[in-house]
Amino acid sequence: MSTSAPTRRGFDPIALIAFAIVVTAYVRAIWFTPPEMTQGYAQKILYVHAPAAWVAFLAFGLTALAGAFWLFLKDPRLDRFAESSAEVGVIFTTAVLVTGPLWGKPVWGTWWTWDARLTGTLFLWFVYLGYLVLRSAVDEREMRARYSAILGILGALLIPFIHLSVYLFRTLHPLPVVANTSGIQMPPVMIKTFFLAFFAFTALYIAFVRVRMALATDRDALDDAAHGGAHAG
Amino acid sequence: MSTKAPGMLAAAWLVARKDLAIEFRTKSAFLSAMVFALISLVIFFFAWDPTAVGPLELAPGVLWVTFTFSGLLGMHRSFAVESQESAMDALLVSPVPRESIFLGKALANLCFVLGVQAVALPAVALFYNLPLGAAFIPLAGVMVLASIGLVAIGTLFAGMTANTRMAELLLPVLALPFFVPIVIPAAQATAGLIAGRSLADAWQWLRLLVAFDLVFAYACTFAFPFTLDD
Amino acid sequence: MSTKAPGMLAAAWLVARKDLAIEFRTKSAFLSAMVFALISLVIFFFAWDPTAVGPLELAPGVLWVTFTFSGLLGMHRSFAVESQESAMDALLVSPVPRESIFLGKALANLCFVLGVQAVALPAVALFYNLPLGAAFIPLAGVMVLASIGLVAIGTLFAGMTANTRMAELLLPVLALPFFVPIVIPAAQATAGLIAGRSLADAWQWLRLLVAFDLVFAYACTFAFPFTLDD
Amino acid sequence: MTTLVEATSLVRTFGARRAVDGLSFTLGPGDCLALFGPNGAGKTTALRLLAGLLKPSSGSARVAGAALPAVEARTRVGLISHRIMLYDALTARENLVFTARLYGLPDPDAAAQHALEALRVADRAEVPVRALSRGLQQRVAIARAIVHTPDVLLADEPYTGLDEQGGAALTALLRERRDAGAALIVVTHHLQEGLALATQAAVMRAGRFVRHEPAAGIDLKQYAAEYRDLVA
Amino acid sequence: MTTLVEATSLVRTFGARRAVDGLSFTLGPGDCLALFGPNGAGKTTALRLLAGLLKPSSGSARVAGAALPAVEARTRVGLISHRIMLYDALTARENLVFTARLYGLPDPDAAAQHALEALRVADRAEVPVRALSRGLQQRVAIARAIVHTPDVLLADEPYTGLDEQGGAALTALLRERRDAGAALIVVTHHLQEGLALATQAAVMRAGRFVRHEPAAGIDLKQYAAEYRDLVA
Ligand code: HEM
Ligand SMILES: Nc1ncnc2c1ncn2[C@@H]1O[C@H](COP(=O)(O)OP(=O)(O)OP(=O)(O)O)[C@@H](O)[C@H]1O
Ligand SMILES: Nc1ncnc2c1ncn2[C@@H]1O[C@H](COP(=O)(O)OP(=O)(O)OP(=O)(O)O)[C@@H](O)[C@H]1O
Ligand SMILES: [Mg+2]
Ligand SMILES: [Mg+2]
Repeated sequence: MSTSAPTRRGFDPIALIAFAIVVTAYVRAIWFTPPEMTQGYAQKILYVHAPAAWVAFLAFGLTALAGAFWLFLKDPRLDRFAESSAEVGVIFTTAVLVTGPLWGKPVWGTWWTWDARLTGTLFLWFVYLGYLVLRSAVDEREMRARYSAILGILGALLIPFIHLSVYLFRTLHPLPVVANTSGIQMPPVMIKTFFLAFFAFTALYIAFVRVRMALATDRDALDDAAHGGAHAG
Repeated sequence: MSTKAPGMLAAAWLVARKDLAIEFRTKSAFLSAMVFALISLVIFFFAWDPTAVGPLELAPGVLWVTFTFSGLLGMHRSFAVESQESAMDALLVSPVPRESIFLGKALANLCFVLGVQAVALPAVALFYNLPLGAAFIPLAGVMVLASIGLVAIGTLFAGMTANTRMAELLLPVLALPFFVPIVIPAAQATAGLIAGRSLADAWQWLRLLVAFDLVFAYACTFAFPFTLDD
Repeated sequence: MSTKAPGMLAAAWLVARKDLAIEFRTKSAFLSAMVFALISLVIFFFAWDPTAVGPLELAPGVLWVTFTFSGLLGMHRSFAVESQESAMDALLVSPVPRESIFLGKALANLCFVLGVQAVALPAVALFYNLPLGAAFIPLAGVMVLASIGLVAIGTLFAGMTANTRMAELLLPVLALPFFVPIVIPAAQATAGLIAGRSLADAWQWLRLLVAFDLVFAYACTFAFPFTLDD
Repeated sequence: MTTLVEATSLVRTFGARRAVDGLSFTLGPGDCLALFGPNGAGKTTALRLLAGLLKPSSGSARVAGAALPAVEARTRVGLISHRIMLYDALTARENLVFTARLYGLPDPDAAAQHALEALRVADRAEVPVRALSRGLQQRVAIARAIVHTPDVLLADEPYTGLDEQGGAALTALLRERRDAGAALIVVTHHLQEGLALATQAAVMRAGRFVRHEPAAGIDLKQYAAEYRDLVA
Repeated sequence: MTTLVEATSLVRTFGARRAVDGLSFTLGPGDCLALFGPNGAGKTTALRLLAGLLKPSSGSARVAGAALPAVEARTRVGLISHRIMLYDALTARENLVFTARLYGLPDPDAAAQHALEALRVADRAEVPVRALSRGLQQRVAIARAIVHTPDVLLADEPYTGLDEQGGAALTALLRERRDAGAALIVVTHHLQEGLALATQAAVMRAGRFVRHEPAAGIDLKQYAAEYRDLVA
């Protein structure tokens, strides 16, 4: 097994760097990027909202990929990566689901609307919450890895279907309250800030996953030591 | 002894028959599924204010939510029955291909789900005063298409969760998000059909169902053996 | 050894604590109950045609049907956990009064049901754009009152069906008819409250709930020992 | 009190099958009944009747002076059954502490620890029961049954799955209980195992005692031969 | 073919616990290995590995010339485990006929009847398994395991719950299988029971064989004494 004794604590250098980039991005977003004309300061949420969504997709994609590889390589590190990535993805999705309504209330006048993209995000969140619940419900380590690999892969297969069905659902009966979400034309300053925010979130993702993986490694090692593997497999 | 283990489909058929035999051992297992579906319908009926919401709007939703939940019950049972005295181990040591176990269980579950639907549909028509008539045959098609998807996903996850401590809770948590792309098209197609809209209208939904069935029937059959090898 | 068996309520508390401990052994049991409730809500939404049925009309029915089904799951679990290695026998040979087993289980189930409701209610408010505001406190009252009845009935029948082969199916069949007189007043009172009608308006429904609770909490507690002695 | 177990014309039917068919016997303090009999003789059913888990179809069972299922009787009975009767998601210690609390023991933790040590599973006590091997689970099941030091101990094939160490621990425990004045019933298929402890021996067949006598004078070889004829 | 069972450095870990820790041995036709060892030694885990129910963490198991879990191997293995592995809502006969079909036997009904008779439960074959006593259930479980006359029979404490008649039937059956050229592994805590049949004897402890030898020259008394020291 590739676990060692419980390891380093203290601050991960990559986390530090990621944190620095995030701070830079937000300083830029808040003070050096002009507010959007019609939405005003509410639009600043964009710099959290959109990159968080992007990172969440990335995280779930990598979870599925790691699961697929695990099925053939059986390397416990792959499973720990999948676990970490899924958890970070759920956190970022939660951020999207929180910032979205916060933004929506001033802009659309409603917290929530059953638009295809919103609903798709919600279901993605459900699928990966289920993934985390499944992980916590299986004690045996090998079985846990196997089950979650399968769920991760099926979840990836599911996404286009959810998108399609929700999309069809709405185009058939468009809701009057749905605002136009696609038509935000951005000036170049905003775009630069926007990309910096993306970069910052990606760095943050890497940092989170690293920390979370170290935690998983320690947990497995501790588990082995303390319970003689009773909780593991 | 020189014996020839049964082929994949023959073995699946054996497993399905055995499952149905257990199901019908007490003739009441199926009966209670139907009663469950019927009572759910009634609960739905009374939980809404019929003056505010017309029956024609309510019926498709009621139908599909009922099918979904009663289906989950049936699928949970299908593996719960194996794990009680570790009967699943006996299947696994036997020369039956893993895929056959999945297909057999799925087949039995399909019978179960379709059976419940066969009772629930006329009941809904009766309660909600739906004019089924011409829509009947296409509706049956929608139900079969949707059930295939429901059963493929449900059987796979029922197998996975059977060995966990919280099977009853975990199964719906895992399966329901996957049911959404089935329930939405199915309910929409149903609504269109009972509203007397044309079949062509339902077709875009059916296409989605067919695609889902194809992708997930294969994916689940292939995934099932991976859930087993301990 | 001169020991003093714990009293009825002390023993009930022991049983409830043990049940909750098993439930929370993996912190995820409760999480999955919540996720289950949330997904059900959304499934309901998509099974209906929202242009035809307004969210304000849909919400009370959705809420109560969700509570009913998730409650059933929790209650089924509460006895399923006992029957696996005949742990129930250990409870029965111990000096704990039969009523305590019932009360303990019911208490644990009540925690479970109320916990799920505490999450589902705000979620419904969000998704269906309900203006809860002032209705919140009276709504909580309706939920507690209805839950007591649901849990009393559900726990009794879960205990009765746990030893049958078809517990998962039989439980809803037996319990749902008894749930109807709880769900109707609860859904009606909820509809009134979120429509902003006065509390006095809900009172006639609440009275029914209170009466039901009193009758069935007693009846079930007393009936439970009779379901046991084999 | 002189009788701890008292069965009077105990009958239990399952449909047409009379699993227990008119059992009468008494046990006093320090009595240990070794109960033999072929598969399906009704031994398990008899013990479940005495533990109050089954209601007799007719006849009555009294334990420690009280008719079952009175609380006074149940406080003083312990049952080791075919099933382990444990929560397999909980650890051995959690199971035992819970049981000790149910019996209202003054110090549940100490009682649990004591029982675990008596069965030599204290070192595996922090593992969920499901992760234990069969023999270790059986040890925990026995520990659960004796954590409240019952005055009447009903043991249904308690040696099942135990290794030599576990078997010796169980024998010591049963002997200790018997010598402390408890009444025991030990069901087993091994005549020697049963007779080693017994003060009485009985053979059950088709729901009845076909032989019941003090164990003192029994010669194992001869008893074994006669037993074989009796149940054939 | 000369080897029917072949374990090569078999390892199975549960977390950090090495339940089976480097087992290597082979059995040929007519070999019967009596496997002893204390509770938690890893005997059950070893059998489950050989039956293909668990995947080894490392090492490999071959049965009847094929690596597990190949279908060719599974056709020829029979497993008697701690659990009865039966559908308790179905009758004994239904369980057996179903199993016989799974193995593709030409005449499932006859095979089922034959196995039921070998275990002397044919007269209780029409009752749902749940209504049988423990010993009768164990008989049906054994019948299930041998209905396809396996070439490799893995028996985990198969005598559990059996009365004298059942035990004798099982012994006769194991002997018949062994003499017909099958390879057997019999796990038991009773040295005598195990050695009566064995051509080899092994003692397992902490996942390894600490002793493994032909059974021919073994003196029971001496072996018992040495065993006690070995596992203490
Ligand atoms: C209420 C919950 C909301 C959710 C769940 C949500 C979800 C998402 C998701 C998943 C993305 C990434 C999609 C992609 O890159 O293709 C996204 C991007 C975006 N969202 Fe939201 N959103 C919500 C509310 C809002 C609101 C209220 C606005 C503003 C009116 C908004 C504006 C945007 C913009 C501008 C982007 C980035 C541009 C793009 O990629 O198309 N969102 N949102
Ligand atoms: N729940 C039940 N339903 C129907 N019959 C039953 C039930 N329980 C037991 N029996 C029958 O009652 C008889 C006695 O069963 P019991 O379990 O008491 O036997 P036993 O002496 O303990 O046998 P064993 O040595 O096999 O454990 C058996 O014939 C059995 O089939
Ligand atoms: N699923 C599991 N998870 C964790 N540990 C396990 C699991 N199964 C077995 N073990 C552990 O592996 C070890 C070997 O168990 P095994 O069941 O093989 O022992 P055994 O030799 O059959 O013992 P017994 O004589 O008690 O049946 C034990 O310490 C047990 O606790
Ligand atoms: Mg018995
Ligand atoms: Mg074992």
